[in-house]
Amino acid sequence: MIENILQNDGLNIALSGIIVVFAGLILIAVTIHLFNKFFEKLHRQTERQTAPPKPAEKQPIIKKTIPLTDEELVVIATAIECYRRIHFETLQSQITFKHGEQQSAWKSGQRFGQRLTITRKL
Amino acid sequence: MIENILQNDGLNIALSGIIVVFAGLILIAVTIHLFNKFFEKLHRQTERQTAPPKPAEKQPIIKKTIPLTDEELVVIATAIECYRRIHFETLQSQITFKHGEQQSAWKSGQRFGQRLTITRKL
Amino acid sequence: MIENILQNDGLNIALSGIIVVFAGLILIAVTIHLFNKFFEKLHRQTERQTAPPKPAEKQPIIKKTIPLTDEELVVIATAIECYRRIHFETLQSQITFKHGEQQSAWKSGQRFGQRLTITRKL
Amino acid sequence: MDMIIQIIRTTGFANLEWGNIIMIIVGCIAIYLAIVKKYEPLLLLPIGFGVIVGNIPYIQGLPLGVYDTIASGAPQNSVFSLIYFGVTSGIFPPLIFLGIGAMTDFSSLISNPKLVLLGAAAQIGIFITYLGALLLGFTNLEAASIGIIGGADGPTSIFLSSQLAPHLLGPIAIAAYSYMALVPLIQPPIMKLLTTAKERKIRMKPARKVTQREKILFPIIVVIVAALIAPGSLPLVGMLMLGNLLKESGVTDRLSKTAGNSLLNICTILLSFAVGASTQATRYVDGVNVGFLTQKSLGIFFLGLFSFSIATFGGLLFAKFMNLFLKEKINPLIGAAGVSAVPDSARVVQHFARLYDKDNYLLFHAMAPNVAGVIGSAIAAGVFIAIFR
Amino acid sequence: MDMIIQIIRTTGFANLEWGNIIMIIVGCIAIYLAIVKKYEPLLLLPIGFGVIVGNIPYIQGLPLGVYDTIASGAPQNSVFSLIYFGVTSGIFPPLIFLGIGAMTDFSSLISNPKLVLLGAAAQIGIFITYLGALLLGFTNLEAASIGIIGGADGPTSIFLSSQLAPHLLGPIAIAAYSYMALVPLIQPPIMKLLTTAKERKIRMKPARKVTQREKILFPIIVVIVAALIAPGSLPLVGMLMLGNLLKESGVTDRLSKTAGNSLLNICTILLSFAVGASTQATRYVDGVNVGFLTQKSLGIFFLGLFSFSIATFGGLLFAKFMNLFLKEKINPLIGAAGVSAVPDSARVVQHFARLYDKDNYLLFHAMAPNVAGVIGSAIAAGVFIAIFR
Amino acid sequence: MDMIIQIIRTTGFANLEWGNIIMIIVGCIAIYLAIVKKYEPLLLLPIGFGVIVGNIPYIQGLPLGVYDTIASGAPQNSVFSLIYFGVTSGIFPPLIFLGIGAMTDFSSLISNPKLVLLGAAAQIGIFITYLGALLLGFTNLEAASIGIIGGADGPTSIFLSSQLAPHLLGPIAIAAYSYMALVPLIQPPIMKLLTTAKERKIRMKPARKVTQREKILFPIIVVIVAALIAPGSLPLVGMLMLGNLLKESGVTDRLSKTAGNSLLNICTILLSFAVGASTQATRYVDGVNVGFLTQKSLGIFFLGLFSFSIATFGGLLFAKFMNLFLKEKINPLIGAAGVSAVPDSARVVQHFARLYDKDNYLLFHAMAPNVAGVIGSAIAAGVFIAIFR
Ligand code: NA
Ligand code: NA
Ligand code: NA
Repeated sequence: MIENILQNDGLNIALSGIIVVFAGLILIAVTIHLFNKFFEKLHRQTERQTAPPKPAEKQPIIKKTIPLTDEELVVIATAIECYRRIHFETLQSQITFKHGEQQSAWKSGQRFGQRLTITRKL
Repeated sequence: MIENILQNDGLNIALSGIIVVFAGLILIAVTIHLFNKFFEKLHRQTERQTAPPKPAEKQPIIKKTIPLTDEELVVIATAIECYRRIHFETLQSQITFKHGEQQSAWKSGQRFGQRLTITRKL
Repeated sequence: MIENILQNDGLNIALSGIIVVFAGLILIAVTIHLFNKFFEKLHRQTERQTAPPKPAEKQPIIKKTIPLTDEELVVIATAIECYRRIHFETLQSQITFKHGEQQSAWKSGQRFGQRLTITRKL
Repeated sequence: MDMIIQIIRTTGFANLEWGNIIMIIVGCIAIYLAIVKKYEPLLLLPIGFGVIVGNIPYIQGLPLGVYDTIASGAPQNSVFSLIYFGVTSGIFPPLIFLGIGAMTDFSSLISNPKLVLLGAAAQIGIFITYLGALLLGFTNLEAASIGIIGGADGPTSIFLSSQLAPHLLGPIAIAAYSYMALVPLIQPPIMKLLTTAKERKIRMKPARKVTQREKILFPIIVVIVAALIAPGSLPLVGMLMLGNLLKESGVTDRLSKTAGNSLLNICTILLSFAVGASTQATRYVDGVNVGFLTQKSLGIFFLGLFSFSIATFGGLLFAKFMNLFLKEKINPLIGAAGVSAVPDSARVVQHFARLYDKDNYLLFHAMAPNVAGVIGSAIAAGVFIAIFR
Repeated sequence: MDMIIQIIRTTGFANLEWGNIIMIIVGCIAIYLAIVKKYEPLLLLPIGFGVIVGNIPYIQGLPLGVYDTIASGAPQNSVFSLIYFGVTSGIFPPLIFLGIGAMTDFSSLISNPKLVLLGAAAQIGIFITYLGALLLGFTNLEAASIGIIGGADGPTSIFLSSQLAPHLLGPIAIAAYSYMALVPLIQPPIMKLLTTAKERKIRMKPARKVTQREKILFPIIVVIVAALIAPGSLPLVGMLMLGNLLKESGVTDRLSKTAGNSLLNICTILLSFAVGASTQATRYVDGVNVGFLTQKSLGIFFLGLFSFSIATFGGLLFAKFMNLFLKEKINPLIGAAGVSAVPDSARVVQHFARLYDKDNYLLFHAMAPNVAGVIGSAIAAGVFIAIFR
Repeated sequence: MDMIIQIIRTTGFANLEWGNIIMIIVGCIAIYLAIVKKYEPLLLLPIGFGVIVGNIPYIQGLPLGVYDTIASGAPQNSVFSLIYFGVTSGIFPPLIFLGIGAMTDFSSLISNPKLVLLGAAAQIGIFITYLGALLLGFTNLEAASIGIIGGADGPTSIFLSSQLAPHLLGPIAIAAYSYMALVPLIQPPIMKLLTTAKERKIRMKPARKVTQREKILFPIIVVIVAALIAPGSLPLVGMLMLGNLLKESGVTDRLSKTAGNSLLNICTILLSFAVGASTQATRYVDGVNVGFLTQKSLGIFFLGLFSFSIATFGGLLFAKFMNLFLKEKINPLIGAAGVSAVPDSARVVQHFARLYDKDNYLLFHAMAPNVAGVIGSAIAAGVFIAIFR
């Protein structure tokens, strides 16, 4: 049925298709790369003038308002971690991971903000 | 283009419109006011006879079932407050408030029942 | 208006209907019963050969990773229970139960996995 | 000045009729019962509010009410008609069943399959009421939709009415939900009448624990068997069992939680509100008043009460009948739970039994006929669909 | 080779026009403002992204954009047109109001009902802008839709436009949301102009506590009264108050949480995105350019700013007028909150007042006219619908 | 008696064919694999259940199945056909992509953009399979839809089929999801075949940390570039990137959570179930059997496996090809992740590499071609739409 390919202009379509896919993804890669370079440069310039206030903003409000001893923090973090594992972990891991337990970028799921560094000490 | 207004009966429509808006809102205000008066009166009458059992029902079930020392409560409340801030606060505050932190009626969001008086002591 | 029943073949329809309902439910009951028997038999056979690894998998991951003293567990469980009651209980109980508090199979709601045995000690 | 008069003519005040006022009061009563008496608040509250909204009169031509569609001559499909489409098209009830399935534990039924018979027996209420409705002069399609009220299951009633008699959907749905809310008042007298004090005190053996495997197999078996017997029950039973499988499988928690929470709640709000808003006091189609305040609605409410009673009779008597053959007697009270009205009628059974033996806990046992009744009335609906479609 | 050329002809590059580039930049600016300036991010972010998506050009015949429906000659209804249907059919705004109602506390208004007058007064902006739009040559339906921008309420504006002037929906919605985001810049100068330093320092008595019963009665009263006065406001007011009743009843938490969370968020994403995607720079219908980059849009943006200003004037002046009669003076600044733009304009009032007396907390008091303004503009929309439908 | 016979004629038992029984068993196997083997349970479970439901036979005329619409001659649109409309109209896949975007972290790709080439190379599987399908005698539209299986991306496959070859949607969707579940079995042999032991041990430098600004810019850049190159990819890429922007912006958490949770789950349940229910064993349209159990489906399953293999070949070989030019060699195994099947194929890469060097963690690196593959196949779908629409 090779004529089915020829009649339908199949080779042309396939070739053009893969070219467009490559073109699109390369263009994306290049644009990202250029923006990265640009901001890196910008960053180096602004770095000399001022300390970045952004991380402070990202920090949860906890530090501002609740002074706690380390032990208290451990207890609290344990409770949270424990709670999280019961209610969220299964959920989370089932979304994307089906066969394993190991940590990964995909699984890190920072969108829920549930990974406090402190819990890792446990 | 003043004739566009005249042709379209614009002045009449605008005037009628604002009148209806005022009428509607005033009627709402009056009705609320009357009901308030009515219930106030009713309340004063019933007050003499019986203590209201409603607040007890509204109270979370905690008190009934878990006897706790103050320290335990503080620890627990801290954990909850901490958890809440991590997972809910950002969400909450972004719904309605965009430029500030101060407490307000609008922000109080009692619909989630997350504001225990005890956490305020911290 | 008895003729309305006759004209519409009502008796026949009603009789056939109840028969189908019974047939369907009995068939379901029988099938369940047969499967139960089958698996019971299977279970008894396999039991002699190997210990079931499934419960281990069902267990939450807690045990694997967080060694805790009993007191800590009580504190944590209290926090969780407390949190749960505030945020989930009302919800839960309103879904299915409207007039009571007692525990039941219907209410047990294991789908949220919120009932740790340990919390029952409190 | 003309303008003001024209606007006044469009206000509700100018078009208000007595029927509307009565219905608005009915809506307020429903809200009162939902909030103060806690009668099925998740349904009666939005229904009551919908009744109020649906009885605000407006000048003809404005596309506002649930019946104002392009098909019915309105300039455009009103917002409420789009919501009501979810009811009339029959899509909300199966989605609600999906959510209910994702929250229901069928353990009781699995551990004691013979109790499904009670769930079957109570469906006699459906078919006798169907005959009763024919007697009162309703058409075949109407009678079937009215009969299903005896199934004591809101989504099933609404689904069947939407398929067979959409013009009666409002009163049927409201009758179904009202009597479900009133189960604690309707059933006890009948229980008292039909059981002896000794029977009421029968205790039942604790049920065996059901394995996860059985729980997973259950929805698959039910859907295959029920749908083969009565394919018309597929939308309801299929979705109910899909939800249950999502729950019991243990690998799709994420899906079952959403089905039993967001999806169920969204559909519940929209369905209840739209059903409420469909109860315009008077409404003329081709010159005939097909509104809520007609004799037909009265007949439906009467038949609804009748069907709940017959269903309770059926379940109780069949339980007594079963006891003639069983070595291990069952408490006949749990037969009353066969009407569905999950989980209220099961709770009524428990409560009633404890009046006579305060340590007799029947709730778990009563859940078996209770959920079997849900499947039973879905099959009954399927039979009606097969016959009348 | 032909194939490559044909494909290139279908790429966006081949069809890109200056208008598209400008709009894509506009979309990026909206996203920038949403993220960096935090201006109404929940709306401006998806709108901005939608503007970008809507201005990617494509060869005619592909069913991609929000306007590509079978009715408009496309081979099939595009995915985006299905989403946009939720906007043009008017269903998203009431569902959003359902969610907003489930999150809004009307205590302030209930405890001090006379402040609703301020919410009424600010709606003067709607009607004067309506006249202004007529002056600029817009048709009656268009003028009404443009006027409603002065209501400072996104869903209301979108709902009215979808019913009266769907072809202007894009610019009207974006003008409304933009100016709502810019309320902190628009209002203070007017406040300064119209109030004396002494007035700004007026403190108001703490409001009394409102009982749950009052909170429950409120939505029922509002829906009955508002809808009787202006039945056209039913979809908006009805849903807003249903949401609020679900919240305040205390027995339907489950429903109010979903309404104020999942349902609200889903509708917000889809509505904002679709509104953004409807802003194609140029678009020809019957040979006439009805795209976004036309003089009409310019006029709408000008009138929108005008209407926000007039509304602020109206609220402030009426507060001063009320003070002529009141024993207990109100702080006239809270009149500015009558424009709605909940809760931004109330916060602007608080912030402005504290510049002159840092212990003067007006936020709670300003919420009363603020939420009254929402109801007021919904009634205004209802009036327009009653007149023009 | 006649009645009983008539009812029996409507039961599934009376209409059951061998094909149905086979398909019901297939459905059970899918459920078994989902629960016991944990193969893509979120999809295979509802699909399997849908297959069972879709193969319960019923008498013609009852509006029950996904194909029973008024347009196809049924007395009314069945409930399942309304759900299936979300599939055939193409709206579910983009909404699912919205949710996936709201859960996906593109850091890996942003930190090492050159790896997108691997995601592009693996799409060769799509186009070669397209040719293969033409060879087997499929039409152009069918061949394109079958080819896209090689994109290893469920929503993309379903979207393209819904636009080009809706009659093949069932087998294409099920082939796509089945092979995605089987990626851990399909890919390792090919990896073994094409790489040397030395290559498999290549370690890659830890990636640099990506700033939030880059993460925010990423979705905007991707949507503009991808849609300009292939406007037909807008529904998929646009929604994927909208979801990602909602996530990364940091100001719309509320929206991204709902998109990635409730909305995603609802669409997943309904889409999977409806796709499953569309696999009726035999179904006649104009006298031609277009059911699931036909030679065509067999061809599709064969071509699907072929396309997954070719895609893996493509990715691996291109990685080796890139190494000819790169100073810092990449581990060619990560090329296999270019097929998409997120995140399974990336995990397969990691697992396979660790067999040879247990401290070699490639997962993060493999995510770059993995997510690039998603964008790549969406672009490929866009090209097909541009050519064939
Ligand atoms: Na029932
Ligand atoms: Na307003
Ligand atoms: Na791919």
